[in-house]
Amino acid sequence: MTKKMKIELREEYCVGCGLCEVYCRVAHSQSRDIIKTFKKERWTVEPRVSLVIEKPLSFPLQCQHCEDAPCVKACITGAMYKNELELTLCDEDKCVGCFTCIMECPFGAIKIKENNPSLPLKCDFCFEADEPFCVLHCPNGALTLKEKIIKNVDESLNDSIAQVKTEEVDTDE
Amino acid sequence: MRRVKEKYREGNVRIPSGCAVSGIMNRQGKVFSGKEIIKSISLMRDRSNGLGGGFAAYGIYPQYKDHYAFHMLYERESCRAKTEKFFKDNFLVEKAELLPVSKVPSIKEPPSVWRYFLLPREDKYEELQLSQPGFIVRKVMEINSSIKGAYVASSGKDMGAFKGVGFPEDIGEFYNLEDYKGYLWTAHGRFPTNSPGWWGGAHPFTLLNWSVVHNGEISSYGTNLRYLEEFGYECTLQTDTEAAAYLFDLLIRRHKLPMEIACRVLAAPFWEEIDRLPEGPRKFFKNMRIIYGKALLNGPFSIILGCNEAMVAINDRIKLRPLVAAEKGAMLYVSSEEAAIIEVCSNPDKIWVPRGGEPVIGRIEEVEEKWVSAC
Amino acid sequence: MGFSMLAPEFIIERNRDRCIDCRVCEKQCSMEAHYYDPDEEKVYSREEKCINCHRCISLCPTRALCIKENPQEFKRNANWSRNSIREIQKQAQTGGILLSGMGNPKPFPIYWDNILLNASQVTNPSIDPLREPMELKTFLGRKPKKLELNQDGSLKTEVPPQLELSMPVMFTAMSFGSISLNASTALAMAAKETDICYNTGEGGLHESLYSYGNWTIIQVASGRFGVYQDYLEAGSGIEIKIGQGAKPGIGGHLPGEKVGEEVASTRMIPKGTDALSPAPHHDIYSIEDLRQLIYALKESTRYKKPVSVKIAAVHNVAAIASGIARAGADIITIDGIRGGTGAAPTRIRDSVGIPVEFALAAVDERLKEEGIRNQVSVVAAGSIRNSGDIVKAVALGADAVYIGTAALVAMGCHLCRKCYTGKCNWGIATQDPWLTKRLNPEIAAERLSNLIIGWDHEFKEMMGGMGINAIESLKGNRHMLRGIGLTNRELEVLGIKLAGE
Amino acid sequence: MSKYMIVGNSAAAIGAIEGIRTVDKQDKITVISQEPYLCYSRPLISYFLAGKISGEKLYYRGKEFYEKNKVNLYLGSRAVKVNSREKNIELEDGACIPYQKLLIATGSRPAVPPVKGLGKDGQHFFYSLSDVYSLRDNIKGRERAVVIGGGLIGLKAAEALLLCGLKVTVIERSPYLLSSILNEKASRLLEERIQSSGIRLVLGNSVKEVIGDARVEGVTLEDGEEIDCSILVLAAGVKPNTEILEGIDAAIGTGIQVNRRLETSLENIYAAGDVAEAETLLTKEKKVIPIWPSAYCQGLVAGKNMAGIDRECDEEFPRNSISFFGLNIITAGLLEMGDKGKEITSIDSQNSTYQRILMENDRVTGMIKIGEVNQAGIITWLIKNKVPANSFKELLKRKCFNPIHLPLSVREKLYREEGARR
Repeated sequence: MTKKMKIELREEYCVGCGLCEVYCRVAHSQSRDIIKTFKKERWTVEPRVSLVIEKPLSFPLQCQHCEDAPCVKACITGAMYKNELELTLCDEDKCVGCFTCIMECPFGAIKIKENNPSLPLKCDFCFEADEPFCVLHCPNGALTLKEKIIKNVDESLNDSIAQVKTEEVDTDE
Repeated sequence: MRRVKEKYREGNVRIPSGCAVSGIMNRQGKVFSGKEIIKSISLMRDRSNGLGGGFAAYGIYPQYKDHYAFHMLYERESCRAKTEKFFKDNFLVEKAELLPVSKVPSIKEPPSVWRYFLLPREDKYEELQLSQPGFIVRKVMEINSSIKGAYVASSGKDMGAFKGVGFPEDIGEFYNLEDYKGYLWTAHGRFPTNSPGWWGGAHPFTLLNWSVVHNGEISSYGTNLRYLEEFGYECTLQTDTEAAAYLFDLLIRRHKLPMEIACRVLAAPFWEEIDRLPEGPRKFFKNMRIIYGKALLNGPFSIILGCNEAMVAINDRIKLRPLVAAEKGAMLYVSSEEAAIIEVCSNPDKIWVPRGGEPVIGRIEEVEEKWVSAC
Repeated sequence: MGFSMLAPEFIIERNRDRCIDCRVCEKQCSMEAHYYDPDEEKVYSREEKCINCHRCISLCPTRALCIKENPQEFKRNANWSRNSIREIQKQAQTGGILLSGMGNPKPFPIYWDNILLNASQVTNPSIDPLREPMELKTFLGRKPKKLELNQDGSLKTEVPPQLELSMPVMFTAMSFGSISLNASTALAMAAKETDICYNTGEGGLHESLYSYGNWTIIQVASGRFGVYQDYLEAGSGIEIKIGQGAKPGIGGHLPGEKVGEEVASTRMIPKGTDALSPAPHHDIYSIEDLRQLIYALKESTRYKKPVSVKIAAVHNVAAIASGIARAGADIITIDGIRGGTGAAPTRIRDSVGIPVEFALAAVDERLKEEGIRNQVSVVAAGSIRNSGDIVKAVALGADAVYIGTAALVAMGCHLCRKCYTGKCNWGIATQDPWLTKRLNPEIAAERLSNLIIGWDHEFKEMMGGMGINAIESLKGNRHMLRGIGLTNRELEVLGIKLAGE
Repeated sequence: MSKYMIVGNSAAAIGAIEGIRTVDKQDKITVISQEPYLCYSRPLISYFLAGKISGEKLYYRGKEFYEKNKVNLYLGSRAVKVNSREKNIELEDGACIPYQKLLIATGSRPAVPPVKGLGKDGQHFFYSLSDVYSLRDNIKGRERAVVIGGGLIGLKAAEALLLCGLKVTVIERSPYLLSSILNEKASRLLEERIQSSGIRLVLGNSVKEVIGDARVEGVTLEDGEEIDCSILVLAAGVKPNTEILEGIDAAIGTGIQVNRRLETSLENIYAAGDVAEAETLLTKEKKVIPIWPSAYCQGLVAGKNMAGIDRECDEEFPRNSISFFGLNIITAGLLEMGDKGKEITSIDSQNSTYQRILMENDRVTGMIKIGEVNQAGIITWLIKNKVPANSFKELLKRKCFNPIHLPLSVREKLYREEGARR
């Protein structure tokens, strides 16, 4: 992934199928194979997106990688940081599990890891892959990839260089 | 001539054919011998296969200018008797005579060819509430469809069609065309896929003063046919030429459209071209195509239409058949090949290849623009 | 009484090696045919609820599911087929009218498949659509008999308003109410995208779709649902629905549950009430009544819109069509027996009406004989499944065709024929918000446009092959058709020769 | 001579540096820090003492942070006075350094409780890294410790000492623990968890006197009870270090009073973090809110204003996220409710979770979540943005209340604004 991207949610098209959760597990599993992920690694890998359903509403709750991320500002150890593509990531070595980030995240997109309760679990945008697995496998276009527009030139977080203004482009990858 | 079973005779099956066409006209109306046209069409010998040839000549019967000159082909003596009785019932027969023909080795068992100069009986056509041309068209169709073995080769005024099964130059010789003098000649050499079985199907196809020679195959024949049937035309011969001729008749004589517009209907401009036109012409051509959609001749063709006042040559919209035109003083030449024009006019003033869908129209000069009907 | 003689129609095979118990199928099945057992932590199936709509099969990430017709066989009986027995069991259990959706599935011969197309060889060249212009532009409406010019050569004849289509296809009448708003929006968007028209059906026009007016044909049916002045002026054409191919002679029935907030306000009927459109228009009991309605509609829209009349293909269709043309209709739509429907009594759907191929040939012939064929447009409908069917329909005399089932399948319908339940798993024939959002109009519109564009290219290839570069030259061009496997009488009625002739 | 001068080197200072550098990449920044360490994350000292994290992990922004941001750092030098007229600050050793823009981020210091017999060996504060270093050396071979103060710092200290193997007793004046942020019912759950870990809690009592002559040997409580111990940790509240601005008539309440642009009453002098007193979100009164996130945010905004662009900091409100022995606690907003307030509580005793939400005239004003803290941030957002919550009041009872329970318009506002708010 080279460009600064954002996942856009269109809740009116989420059918509540849960494939985003299924493929999020696959993306973060060792085997990256869907059957092995569920049959062998079922309890070691957790989905970083959580589907919330209140019929007829449903949509995946996931980190929005906010530009002015409250969690990054509030993190007492500096573990929650922004990488060069403006993605909010958690350095699990630095994190002590104080969960100030959970206190601050307005989307409730950070949860406590079930199999390691002193670490938070949040969407990492599958930043090693070309495209987040949840976007790739959403069957109804509820999750799409959009190029991120950087509004203000002068103010972005932790000493990243000034960005040029880019137009919002719908890249249907 | 080859024996052809009844069910394969032209008229019962459609016989596609490639052909050669040629046309020469003197725009001042000065007559010239048929020798020229024969010379021109004979050059394109390998465009035909000896199964069809024919000519149309205008201005050949000045002395009977106001009579309808019927050229009749009879396969049997009995057909002549029936036809002549039919003529007595419906016409005043001015003159009836054998057409002067001569023996040509390649022309085998020709039908007997007669010529009549007729005037429709006034009581007859008023009774049917028809105009004179309407009456003639109705009567010709009756003869062709009801009197077996009799075929009206042409029925116009001061014009005639000379056609049969054979190479065009042999047919020309058979009908002694050198002896005729006309100001407008068209010729046709046919390459039908199978033998027509009789002379009626050969070109040119005539209706009143219209004569049409056609090289090509009209893919839209099925549509044009049903469209013509709505207006009462009966396509007995199932040939493209017949359909083209009837369409000209419908558009020009009955719907009174100017020649250019009629040609535009048969080879309509593409929607892309229409969209690029300014407002007025765009609306005109759009509505023209809406009304006359089914009159569009689709598929490859180059057609030469003859009538007393003009000669028109037209190609299909994407020019899938050859057509060349040339001018030398008052003379206008159109043909399938440039060579066939150079053969009879070594250094024309102007020679050009008309674009697809754009008609070449040569008119007799003193006839002013306003005329409409072919009668 | 829990007992039912009806064995499950389908069996669900779950390949345990592939099933990862991710519960996607459970979440997606609106019939609740899958359920999760928390103790076993496994997903199981209730086969009696399965209607084989393929929703679970399509969304299962590991393709672990396969649905088969229940191999349970009755003792072989040529007279009593499995279906006839089950229908009696159902009716004996419910005492109601057997309802079903979509088109008639009976194995009647499909005449499209018995008609072959021509191609140019040697005597004339086929035209390559990649290099030469290929014109499919179609105008539907009344056409003057001839063109008249003023003295100065300018146009004198006034051509009545026409429906201009980029190609001879339109989306047929599927009312908002029987299909979801998302589906109607998708049809509207696709019609605009490909510059053809879609028909609103008898459910009125939802206010969000008024902007698609240029690509809309609004329908006036016997129920007059949602018909008022702005509605009449909204579309670019008006269609009077007399009949529908799947259910000739009877009206429409939209069950009350499907009449939610939006449907009720669009149809101007109280929420939750059954929307019954009566069998005949109660103001059209004869042909002259139809003329009155046609001219009433024309007057109210100041003669700016072509008026179409849609009839089911019945035995006397040729005479009826001729009468309709003489009554002032500009377009005649003929809907064949295999046409689809949201809900219709099974008996009527399976046995009333005639195939559209015959109806179309007969109407085209009769109108030609009457000398008025070129003055009106004829539209064929009733199971047009591919671009080949369209070419054959146009060659038989149609000016354009309506597609319904094909459009639904493009949007995701899997022909499970349970539209009347209102629980369509693909979000098409339902008003339940939990289900309607499964149809993303943008995706559905793109799929519809792809279908139309695909057919457009195929149509041009076939037409070019025949040496024709404008659709006008294909209309009624029966010389381009040959029959195969048909009796002489069938060929005669269709007006085409046998292959080889 | 650098344009920017910052006294203090903790969250607010780092925020200010980053705030300045987003606007002004060039001008030099000088930081005067009393403590000899690079900026470390203060709440981590208990994890450090308990050996859960190494010294390396303490650093908040890593070693190369200061070079990269062109900061010259004076460690271990205390600023004593600000001469606002001469526009320079005076260090302990008498040196005077001029400034153009000055930020006071001196934070706070532990308060000394009113107890007799203080100042003996074995008595420690638990506030700075040096406190922890001296405490770590001192507890070798000790078994019993007493912590005065059952607040956040006191309990964290107790937890760390326990993990170091000592027997720990916590003395808390108020009848229940963390009384500043928890109500009694929630506090009981915490009490149960702490006692089960082995720490002895003495509530509603306080230390009267420290026993022992040179070394601490024990304490006597108000009710006369004696507890012997060799380590005494004082964690009875903190006090803002406002001395530096005293005497030059700056507006000082409990902390240095600042407006929303973090400007003090003196020109070109700003204040941020635990030392600053600003108008709070919910009660509008001026208060010090000594929490890490608001210190950083105030520093960030102060930095931007110092660098010349005009920014206003959101009004802060108390909120904490802390966990003891695996029991996660998140609180936000007010503890008490006015007369028109309503309380929505939901208890799931089976897996010991407790949630209480305060509502006042249709706005959420307070939250306590114990045990199950997932998606607590949504309530924080409701409080911060004073979202009218009448229409989804009943849903607030839900354990995992999340954006789907919000009305569509509110949810759209959340996703549209929060995702890319500046």
